[in-house]
Amino acid sequence: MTLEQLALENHGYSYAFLDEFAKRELRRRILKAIALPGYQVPYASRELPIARGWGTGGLQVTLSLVGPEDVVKVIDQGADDSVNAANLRRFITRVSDAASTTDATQATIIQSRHRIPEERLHEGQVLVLQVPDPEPMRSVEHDISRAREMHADADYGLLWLALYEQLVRYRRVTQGASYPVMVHKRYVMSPSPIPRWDTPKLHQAAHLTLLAAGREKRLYAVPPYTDVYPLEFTDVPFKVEDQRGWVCIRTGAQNKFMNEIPNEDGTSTHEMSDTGYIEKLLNAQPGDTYYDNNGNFYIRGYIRS
Amino acid sequence: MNKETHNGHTSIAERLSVLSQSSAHQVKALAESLLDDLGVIEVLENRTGLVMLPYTDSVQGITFNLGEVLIAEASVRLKDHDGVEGYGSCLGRDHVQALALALCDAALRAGIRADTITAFADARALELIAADQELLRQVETTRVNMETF
Amino acid sequence: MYVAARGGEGAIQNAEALYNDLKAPIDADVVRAIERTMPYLIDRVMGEGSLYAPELAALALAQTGGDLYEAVLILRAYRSTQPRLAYAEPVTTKMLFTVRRISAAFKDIPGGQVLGPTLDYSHRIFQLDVLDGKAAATATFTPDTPDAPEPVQPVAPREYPLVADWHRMAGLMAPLEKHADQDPSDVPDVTREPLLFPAPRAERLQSLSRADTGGILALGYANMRGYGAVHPTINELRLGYAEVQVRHPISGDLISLGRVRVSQAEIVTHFANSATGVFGANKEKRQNHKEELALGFAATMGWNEIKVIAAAMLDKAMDLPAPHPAHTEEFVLYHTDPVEASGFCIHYKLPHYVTFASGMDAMRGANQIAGDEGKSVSEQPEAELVAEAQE
Amino acid sequence: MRPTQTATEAASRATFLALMGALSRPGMIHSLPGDPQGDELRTFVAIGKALLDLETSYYTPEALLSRKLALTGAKGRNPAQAAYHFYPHLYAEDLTAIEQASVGDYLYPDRGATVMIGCRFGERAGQCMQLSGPGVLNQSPESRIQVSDVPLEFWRQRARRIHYPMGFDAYLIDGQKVIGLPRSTKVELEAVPCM
Repeated sequence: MTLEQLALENHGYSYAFLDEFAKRELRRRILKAIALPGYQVPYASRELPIARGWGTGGLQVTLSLVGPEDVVKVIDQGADDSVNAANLRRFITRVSDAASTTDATQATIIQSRHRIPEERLHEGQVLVLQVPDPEPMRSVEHDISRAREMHADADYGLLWLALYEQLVRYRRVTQGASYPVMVHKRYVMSPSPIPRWDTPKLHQAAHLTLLAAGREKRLYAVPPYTDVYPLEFTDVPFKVEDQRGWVCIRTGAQNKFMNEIPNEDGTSTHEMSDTGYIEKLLNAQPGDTYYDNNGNFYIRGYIRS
Repeated sequence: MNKETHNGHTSIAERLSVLSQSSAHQVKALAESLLDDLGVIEVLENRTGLVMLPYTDSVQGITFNLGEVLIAEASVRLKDHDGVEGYGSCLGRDHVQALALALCDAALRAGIRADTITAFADARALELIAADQELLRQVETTRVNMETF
Repeated sequence: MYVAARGGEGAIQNAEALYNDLKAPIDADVVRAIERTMPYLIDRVMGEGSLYAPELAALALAQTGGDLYEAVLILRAYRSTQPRLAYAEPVTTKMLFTVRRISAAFKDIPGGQVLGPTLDYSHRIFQLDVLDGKAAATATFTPDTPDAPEPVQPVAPREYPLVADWHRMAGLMAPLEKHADQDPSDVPDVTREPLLFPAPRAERLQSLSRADTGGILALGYANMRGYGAVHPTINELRLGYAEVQVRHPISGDLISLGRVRVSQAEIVTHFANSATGVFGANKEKRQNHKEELALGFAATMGWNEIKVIAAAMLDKAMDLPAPHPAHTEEFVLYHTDPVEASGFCIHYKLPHYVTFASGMDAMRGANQIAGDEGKSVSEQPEAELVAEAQE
Repeated sequence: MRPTQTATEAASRATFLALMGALSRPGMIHSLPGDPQGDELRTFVAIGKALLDLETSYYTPEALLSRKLALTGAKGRNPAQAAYHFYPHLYAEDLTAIEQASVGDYLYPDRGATVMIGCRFGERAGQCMQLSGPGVLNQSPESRIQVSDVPLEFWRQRARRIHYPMGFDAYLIDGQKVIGLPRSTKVELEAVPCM
C-alpha cells in the first residue's frame, strides 16, 4: 500500500456541474418564483464555464432541473444548430448525460434564447428562457432599487407613458422584441427578447416557463395556465410582427415566424426561424402549432388586431 | 510558522502547521515511511475545496470576505489503533499531500513514531524561521531614511 | 442562402482548435514558469477570480494565451464546482507579515516607512541584454546601500502598528466601534446572496476586492481627477502575507496552512463631519459635529496596489450623500465585475436576428404609417427607432 | 469529466421536481419519491434534505423531526424567523405559529415562508375546496380537493394572512403524496363534500 493508492480519487466536478448547495439555492428560488408569477426573485447566480451574458442564467436553471433521463432541446434564435445553442447543448449533455433532441414536443426541458417553438408545448414540459435583462422598466428607470419599489407599488405609469409616447411620435407602438406583459394581473414582466409573435404563447400555456438572468441575478416564472397579457391600449391593440405573404424557402410554409435573408439584388428570401419545426415538416407529422396556417392564434380573440 | 514554542513545548497543532507548510515532496516521503506502522487506514475524506478568508476592515472594524483559498484536506482513522482519527490540510490542490498530513496527525495523536515526526517538524520549523528572517533582512534594507525621502 | 444546417457544432470545435494552434503548446514547465516569473499577473487573476490558487491561475493564463478575462472566468467557474469546507480566522492588518508599508500623510510614522518590493522608483528602461543573451536580469538580491558600508544586519519587524490607530489616539478620528464576535458564516457574502442596495459594508468591500482592476481604476481616476468631492491622501498602503488559519476539526486548535499575498490601502480625507456634505458612513452616530478625518478602505487577494488605492477612494466617494453618478454604490459595484462586464460585452457577438427582425418590423410599420401620411420615419433618427424597437 | 449522480442527489432532485410540479399545478396530486412503508416523518425529512442547508432556516413543533432537520445544517428558528415550517400534524395550537409565519414584504414578497402540513386527501369526511388561480385549469378535476386533518380555522387564517403578492406558500402532504398551494391560489370552502 502506498500513499497514492490510499488517496481517494479526486474527480473534481459534480453531477450537472453545480454543487448541491448551488442547486438547492436555485431550487428554493424557483419554487418562490412559481408562487409569484412574473415577480423577479433575486438569486446568487453561480459562475459557469460559459461567459456571462451567453445564457448562464438559463443554464443554471437547466442544470438544477436536469437528470440523466431528461431529453433536452437547446435553441438560439429558433435554431438548434446555431453556434451558441450547439455549445450549450454540448455542455448540458456532457455534464448530465441527458439525451438531446431537436423535436420540441419530445423534449422534457427546452432551453431557449429569443424564441418559443411554433409547436404547442404540453403539460409537464419546462421551457427555460435565457434573459439578458429581467427588468421591463429598465428604459424608463435605470436604478434597479427604484424599479423594485415601482413593482412593489404596481406603479407602471412610466411604462404606459413610454408606450404612449411611441404612439404619439410614430403612430404605433415601436417596441419590437421583449414586449412587456402583465402577469396574473399583478407584475409587469419582460418575456425575454422573444419576438411579439411568441408573446401570446405564454398566456394560459400548458407548460411551465422559467426565465433566468445570470448576470443580473434574477429569476422568474410563468406557471402553466396563467394569465399573461401584453400591455395594450383599448383602442390600439397589441400587434405581432407583420410577415404576411412571407413564404419559407425550404418548406413553403407561411404564417410562422421567419428569418429575413438579404439577397444581393436588394430583395429578401425568407426561412422559418424554428429549425426543429422545419425538420418536422420535411420529415414527419408536426403537432398542433400556436398559430394555424392562416396565422390565427389558437386562443381565439386573444390577439385583437 | 512563526509561533515560537511555549515553555519549550510545541503542541501538535503547531507541528501540524509546520508540516502543512513544508514541501509536499518531503511530507509525502515522511508519511510513506509511516504506513507500515499505522496498520489499517480508513480514509474518511480526501478532497479539494475552498476556505473563505475573512478580512478585517481597519477603518470601521467590520469583517468581510476577501476571497476564497483553494485547499486540499483529508481525514483518516487508524482502525488498528483504537480508531484514532487524524486531519490534515494544505494550500493548493494536492490531495495526496493532505492525506500525508492527516496520517502524520493521526500518528502523532496515536503516539506512533512520534519522535520521527517531531524531529522532522522541528527541523522544518527552523528552516521556515530562517527563510522569514532572510526576507525581513532584505525588507529592512528598503527602509527609508527620512532625511532623504 | 440557408443558415448552415449542421455547421455549428463542427465550427465551434475547429475554432477552439485553431485558437490553440496559433499559440505554442503548453506543458507543466510553461505553467510553472508563468507562476514563478509573473507573480503580479497571477495576483491580478486570483484577486479578480476571487480564488487564491497560484498554480491554477498560471494554468488559466497558459490555457487562454494570456487573455485576462478568459483566465479570470476559468477560475471563477472552477469555484462553482468546489465545496466550501471552512471559514478561516479573520485576518487583521496588525497580524499581516508586512513587507511594504508606506504613508503619504506623514513624513515618518510609528514603525517607519518601508518600501519593500516595488518598481515605483525604477527607471522604466528595457534590459535589452536579456534579449541578446548576454546577461540574466537582476535575479539575485544585492542590496545597494551607499550610505551603509556594512551589509545591513537588522531585521525588519514582521508586524506594524496602524496609522489609523495614531489618528484615533490623537482624537482625529472616531474610536473603532466594538463589533460583537460574528460567526464567519454570518458575514454577508455576495457569492451566496445577490447584491441588493444599499449594500452592507461587508458586501461592498467584498465586491471591491474581486472587482476588475481596469474598471476600478477608470471610475477611481474619474473620482480623483475631479468628479469626486473627495480630496484624498494615502494614509497607509501595505503589501504583506496573511496566514490562513483554520480550526482542526478534531482538536479544535487553530492550525496554519500557510500564507497568501494580500494588499490593502487606506485613504484619508479631512472634515468628515463638515457641512460640505462629506460624511462618514456612520454619520447617524456622530451627532456632535466635531470635525474628524474620514477614511476609505480596500483590500484584495494578491499584490495589486493600483486596485486597492482606487477602490479605497471609491469606498469613500460612495459614502457621499450625492456623489457623481459614477461613484454611486449601485453604479460602481454593478459595473466593475470583470466576469459580468466582459461576458456581456462579448455576448453582442451572438446572433440577434430575431430581435433585429422584430425591430425592423416595427420600423417598417411606422414608416408605412408615415408614408401614408406623406412623411418618412427615415427622416426621424432611424438608429434610435431600431434601438427602441430592439431589446 | 464523467457525470455520475449519487443516490442522495437523485433523491433530492426527484423530491424537488415533485414539489415544483405540485406548485405549478395547485390541486393536482404529485408523488414524492421514497419508501411508501417508511415512518410518517419520512416525507418531511426528504423535503428537508431537498430544500434545507446552512443558508436557510426551519421551524417545527415536532422534536424528533427537528433533530433530523438539524442534520441538514439549517438553523432552527422561531416561527416568525423560519423560512420553512414543518407540521407533520397540524394541531389547533400550531395555528399561533403559522400566524407568525413570514409573509414577506412588498419589496421582497419571496421572503414569505413555506409551510408543509401533514394531512389526508380524498377522505369522505374531508373539507371540500374549490381552487382557482395560476396553474389551476377551470373545471378540471384537480380544481377541487378534499382534505382532512387540517383545522378549519387554518383556511380562514390563510385567507386572512395572504395579501397577494405577500403571503406564505403551502404544501399538503399525505404520505408520499403532495398538493401545492402557492399564495396565488384562491381557496373557497364548500359547504358540501366533493364526492
